[in-house]
Amino acid sequence: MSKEMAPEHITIRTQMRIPYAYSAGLYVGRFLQELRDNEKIYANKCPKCGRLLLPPRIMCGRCSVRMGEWIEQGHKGTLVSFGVTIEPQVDVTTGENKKVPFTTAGIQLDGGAAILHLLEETDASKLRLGMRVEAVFKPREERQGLITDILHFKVVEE
Amino acid sequence: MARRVAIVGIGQTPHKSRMPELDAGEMINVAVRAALEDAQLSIREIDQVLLSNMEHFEGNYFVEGMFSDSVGSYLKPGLKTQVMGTTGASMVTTAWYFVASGLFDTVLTVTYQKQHEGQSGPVLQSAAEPSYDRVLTGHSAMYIFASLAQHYMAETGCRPEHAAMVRVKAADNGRRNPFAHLKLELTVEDVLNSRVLVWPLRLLDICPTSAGACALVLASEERVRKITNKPVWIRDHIAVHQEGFTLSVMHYYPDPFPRETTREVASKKLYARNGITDPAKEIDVFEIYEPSTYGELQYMEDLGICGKGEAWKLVEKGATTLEGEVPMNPSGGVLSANAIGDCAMVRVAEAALQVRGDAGEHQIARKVNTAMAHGFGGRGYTTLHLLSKTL
Amino acid sequence: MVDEVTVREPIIVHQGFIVSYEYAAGEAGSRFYVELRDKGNILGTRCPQCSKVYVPPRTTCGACFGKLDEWVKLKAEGTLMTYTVVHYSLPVHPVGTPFAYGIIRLDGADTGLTHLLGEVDLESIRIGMRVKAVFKEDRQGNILDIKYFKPL
Amino acid sequence: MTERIGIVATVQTKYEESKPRLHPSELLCEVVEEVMSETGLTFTRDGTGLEDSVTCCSDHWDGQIGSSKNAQDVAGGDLRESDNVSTGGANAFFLAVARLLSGSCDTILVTAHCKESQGQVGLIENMGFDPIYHRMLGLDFLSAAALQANRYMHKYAITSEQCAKVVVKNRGNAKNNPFSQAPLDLTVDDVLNSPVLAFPLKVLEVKPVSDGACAMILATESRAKKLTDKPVWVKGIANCYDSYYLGDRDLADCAALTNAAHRAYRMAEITNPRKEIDVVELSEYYSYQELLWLEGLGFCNKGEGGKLIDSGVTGMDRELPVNPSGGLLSGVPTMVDGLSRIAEAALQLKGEGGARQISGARTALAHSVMGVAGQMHFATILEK
Repeated sequence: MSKEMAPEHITIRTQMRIPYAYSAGLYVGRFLQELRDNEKIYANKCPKCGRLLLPPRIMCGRCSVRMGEWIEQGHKGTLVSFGVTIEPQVDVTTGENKKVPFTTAGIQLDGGAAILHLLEETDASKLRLGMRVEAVFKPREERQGLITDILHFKVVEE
Repeated sequence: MARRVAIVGIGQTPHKSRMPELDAGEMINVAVRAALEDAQLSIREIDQVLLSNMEHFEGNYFVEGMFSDSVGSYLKPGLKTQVMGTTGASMVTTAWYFVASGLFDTVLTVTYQKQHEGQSGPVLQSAAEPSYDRVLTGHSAMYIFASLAQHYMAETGCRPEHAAMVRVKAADNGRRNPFAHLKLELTVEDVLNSRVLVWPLRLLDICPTSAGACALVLASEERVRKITNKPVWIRDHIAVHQEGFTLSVMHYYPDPFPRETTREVASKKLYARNGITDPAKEIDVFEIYEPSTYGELQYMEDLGICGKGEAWKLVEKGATTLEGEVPMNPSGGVLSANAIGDCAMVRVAEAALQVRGDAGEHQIARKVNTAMAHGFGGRGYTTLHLLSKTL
Repeated sequence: MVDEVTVREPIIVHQGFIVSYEYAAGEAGSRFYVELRDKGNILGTRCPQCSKVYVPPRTTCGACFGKLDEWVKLKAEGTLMTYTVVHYSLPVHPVGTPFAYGIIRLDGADTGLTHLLGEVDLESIRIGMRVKAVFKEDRQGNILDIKYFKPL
Repeated sequence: MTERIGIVATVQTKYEESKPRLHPSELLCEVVEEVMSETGLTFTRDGTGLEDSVTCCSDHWDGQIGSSKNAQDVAGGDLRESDNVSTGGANAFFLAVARLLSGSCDTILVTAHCKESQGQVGLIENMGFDPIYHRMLGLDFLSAAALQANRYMHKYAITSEQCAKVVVKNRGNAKNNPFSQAPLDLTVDDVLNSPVLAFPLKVLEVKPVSDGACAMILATESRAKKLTDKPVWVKGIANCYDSYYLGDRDLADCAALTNAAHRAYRMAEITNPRKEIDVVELSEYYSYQELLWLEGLGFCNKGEGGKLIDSGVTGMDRELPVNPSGGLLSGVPTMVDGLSRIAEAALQLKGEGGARQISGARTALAHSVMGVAGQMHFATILEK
């Protein structure tokens, strides 16, 4: 087949659009209720290895034992890692573009557990590991029992 | 005890960013015919056919049913495993189990991906726990490797130019590999000048998204004698998975509750039960699943190929090139081709080509008797396959 | 049981899983759709070894694994092998309920093409009926270029 | 098979239309803990306990990629070798048997979980149709099954009453099964009068949406005998794919099932299934499928599935009881379907069938099916 006779490549466009009703379950469900109703961030503790896991869950994967005590983590913590996303990205939950830039951060909460959440600051040059950060909650009427009830964490001077 | 099992047929398609001329079935068929041709077998001589990919990247559900005509599984047994990035390696191990168990003598195992037909970013984002942090995370894979890069540099004194050297080596090897996707002429400066995606990762620090398929034929010891005089024996294999209710705690560095990584656990076990004390010397070539430049350095150290903080020094000395003492990823690795469904199987396929001495232009200089393929994926899972020329 | 954790009401997170796809129709698919779109013809491929004509066309014969490159133009008429009348609705349905699907063996083909049935009284559809393809005016190069099959 | 593989213990959740309070990992945690405590096994890393598992879940049904993480935490996947099969629990069982026979381990955990209520069944199934020729038509597994039912009933003059009898039998049997989701006392007319979803299939002829999980411990012969005094042996096991496109095969036949059944019978040295098999647990997603699958399994000639149900032979206290558990029609989720058939067959052979026990059952057949209009079948023969 000579060049100009090259076959046309047909493509078929479709979109998968499936609404799911995910059960948060007993543990994440309770965690989200505490965010919504009491602005409390909880982790639970493995009775065997002592790890503090956030969000709380039914089983310590490492020890294969049921998780134990629920421990409040407070709103403050230390920045242990971060990534500033600059490239525009589509959000799988909406099919639309996410607002960029946004900073995803790993935060070691004073209560001992670690959480992944958003940082207010999106200029990487202004961020250093070890900085102190604090959770900013949405007003009660805007909170729906989702992780986004925490708007983001902001850098605090201490 | 288990029957001994060898790879007797290796087939790949060239990996490319887009493959508009073939649909997924036709692409799979190219790899299958190549593997059957390599083993000099017809589809009738195959007892079981395994086909897998990471479904959501193209959205198709129950793919091994959808493409049964193209993969040759009509009226044949088979199944599909699905373990994120290590799917390719898991499908090799699954074939090994079915042959070693005596259930089948000759098994065709195939993996593929056509990532550009979907949206890789959002699909990767869906790996996070939906009821918890999925709405927060960006394309978490990038974020993971950005964290890894930050901490590898902080702990080992490695600088971005060393990561750039890893990318230059991958480009040099990729240009010699007919099946690799990216064939680039790169210098360290090119890498350092590529745009930042998620600091400190630049565009050339991470792998592309590709389309491609890979197929292997495994056979039992009795069958191997009748099929080929260049079998690649699967001396050992191990898979170490990991807990991970959600992505967040698991994957950023440092892990607040640090312990040995699955790479360390898996490699120590594998080396111990095969009498390997110095992997860099006793294993002639490594095919590592490195989605980022910094990842190759970190994983070399985790796999005990060199000491902590030594990997970037080896790269600086040029020890990991085709002519080096510790050849890493002669195929150009995942940095040169990343069809996520077949990535981990391509590592095994490329390691097997090196053992057979059939890697052509990207055959390493050193004589190869033993090779190791590594697979990465999911919540930090690790798979390893130890291949050898002799039993 | 997980009794010690009390949840006042089950927390359900309603969330979409939304991904856009663009599939290459490939060698067989592209030729099938270019011919359908531009000329309103329905093509199949023939396996010389099994002497079977496949619709939709493909480049590998499922039965003998032979390569297929012999193309055949089929008449747009055929026989209804089976059908169903759908009374529930899904967002992915191209037409409103109730509507009918059928598997049609086109004259000259050895396999059936699954498609919609139209311009038909849903109660009068019978297996074995003779049907004929109705094509859309402005065709885009996808399976809905055939509007439906209607009774002859 | 060279060596015998034994089923040591099986646990199922109660199957329910929806379990909104439980996350998939919490749903699976219940059955894994129960099967571990029943056998006294614990997860270890020094070779003394359980260190291998095969889980089963589907990214499409769990609504995320890497859905095996929902099983990993609770099924001992940490720093051990687990693997995830997404082609149904029965095929996870098949891989587990292969791992035991290869000598890589002597005990293994097999799990399957699915919450169909979380997703939208029709939309997920639509993704199972190839995008080039089928998906834009809006097909789902129900409409494809209706095409198969209509073809099968037309070709072999199977009546809608005969299909309805399957529903009456299975929903009735479910009354004796504590795990079953929705037992019902029905008459043939109740079924025939239920609204048509996709002709000829009516609401009561379609498996309801269901949530649930199942876990099982398998072991090599020597280990199995130490773990239980009532091991159930796997004598034959096989699966098989048919062609994919609906129009490529005569939907009134199931060549793949016959192929898989013959392989399993050969391994188990069964020559006359009708005489040698005491109880059958098969996966009937729709009423007609029990009749069609029984033909494929060789319990009667092609086209005689209708006569078989009419004869009453497949009833509870008759010669060939089929689905004493109530089958899928009384509610079992996909993915779990095959593993729950195997679990029910094993319970019969252990004599733990309770009110649904088939007296004197020594040989059982468990069957599973996957894909569009039954494209992929699985069959296993179990013996006391």
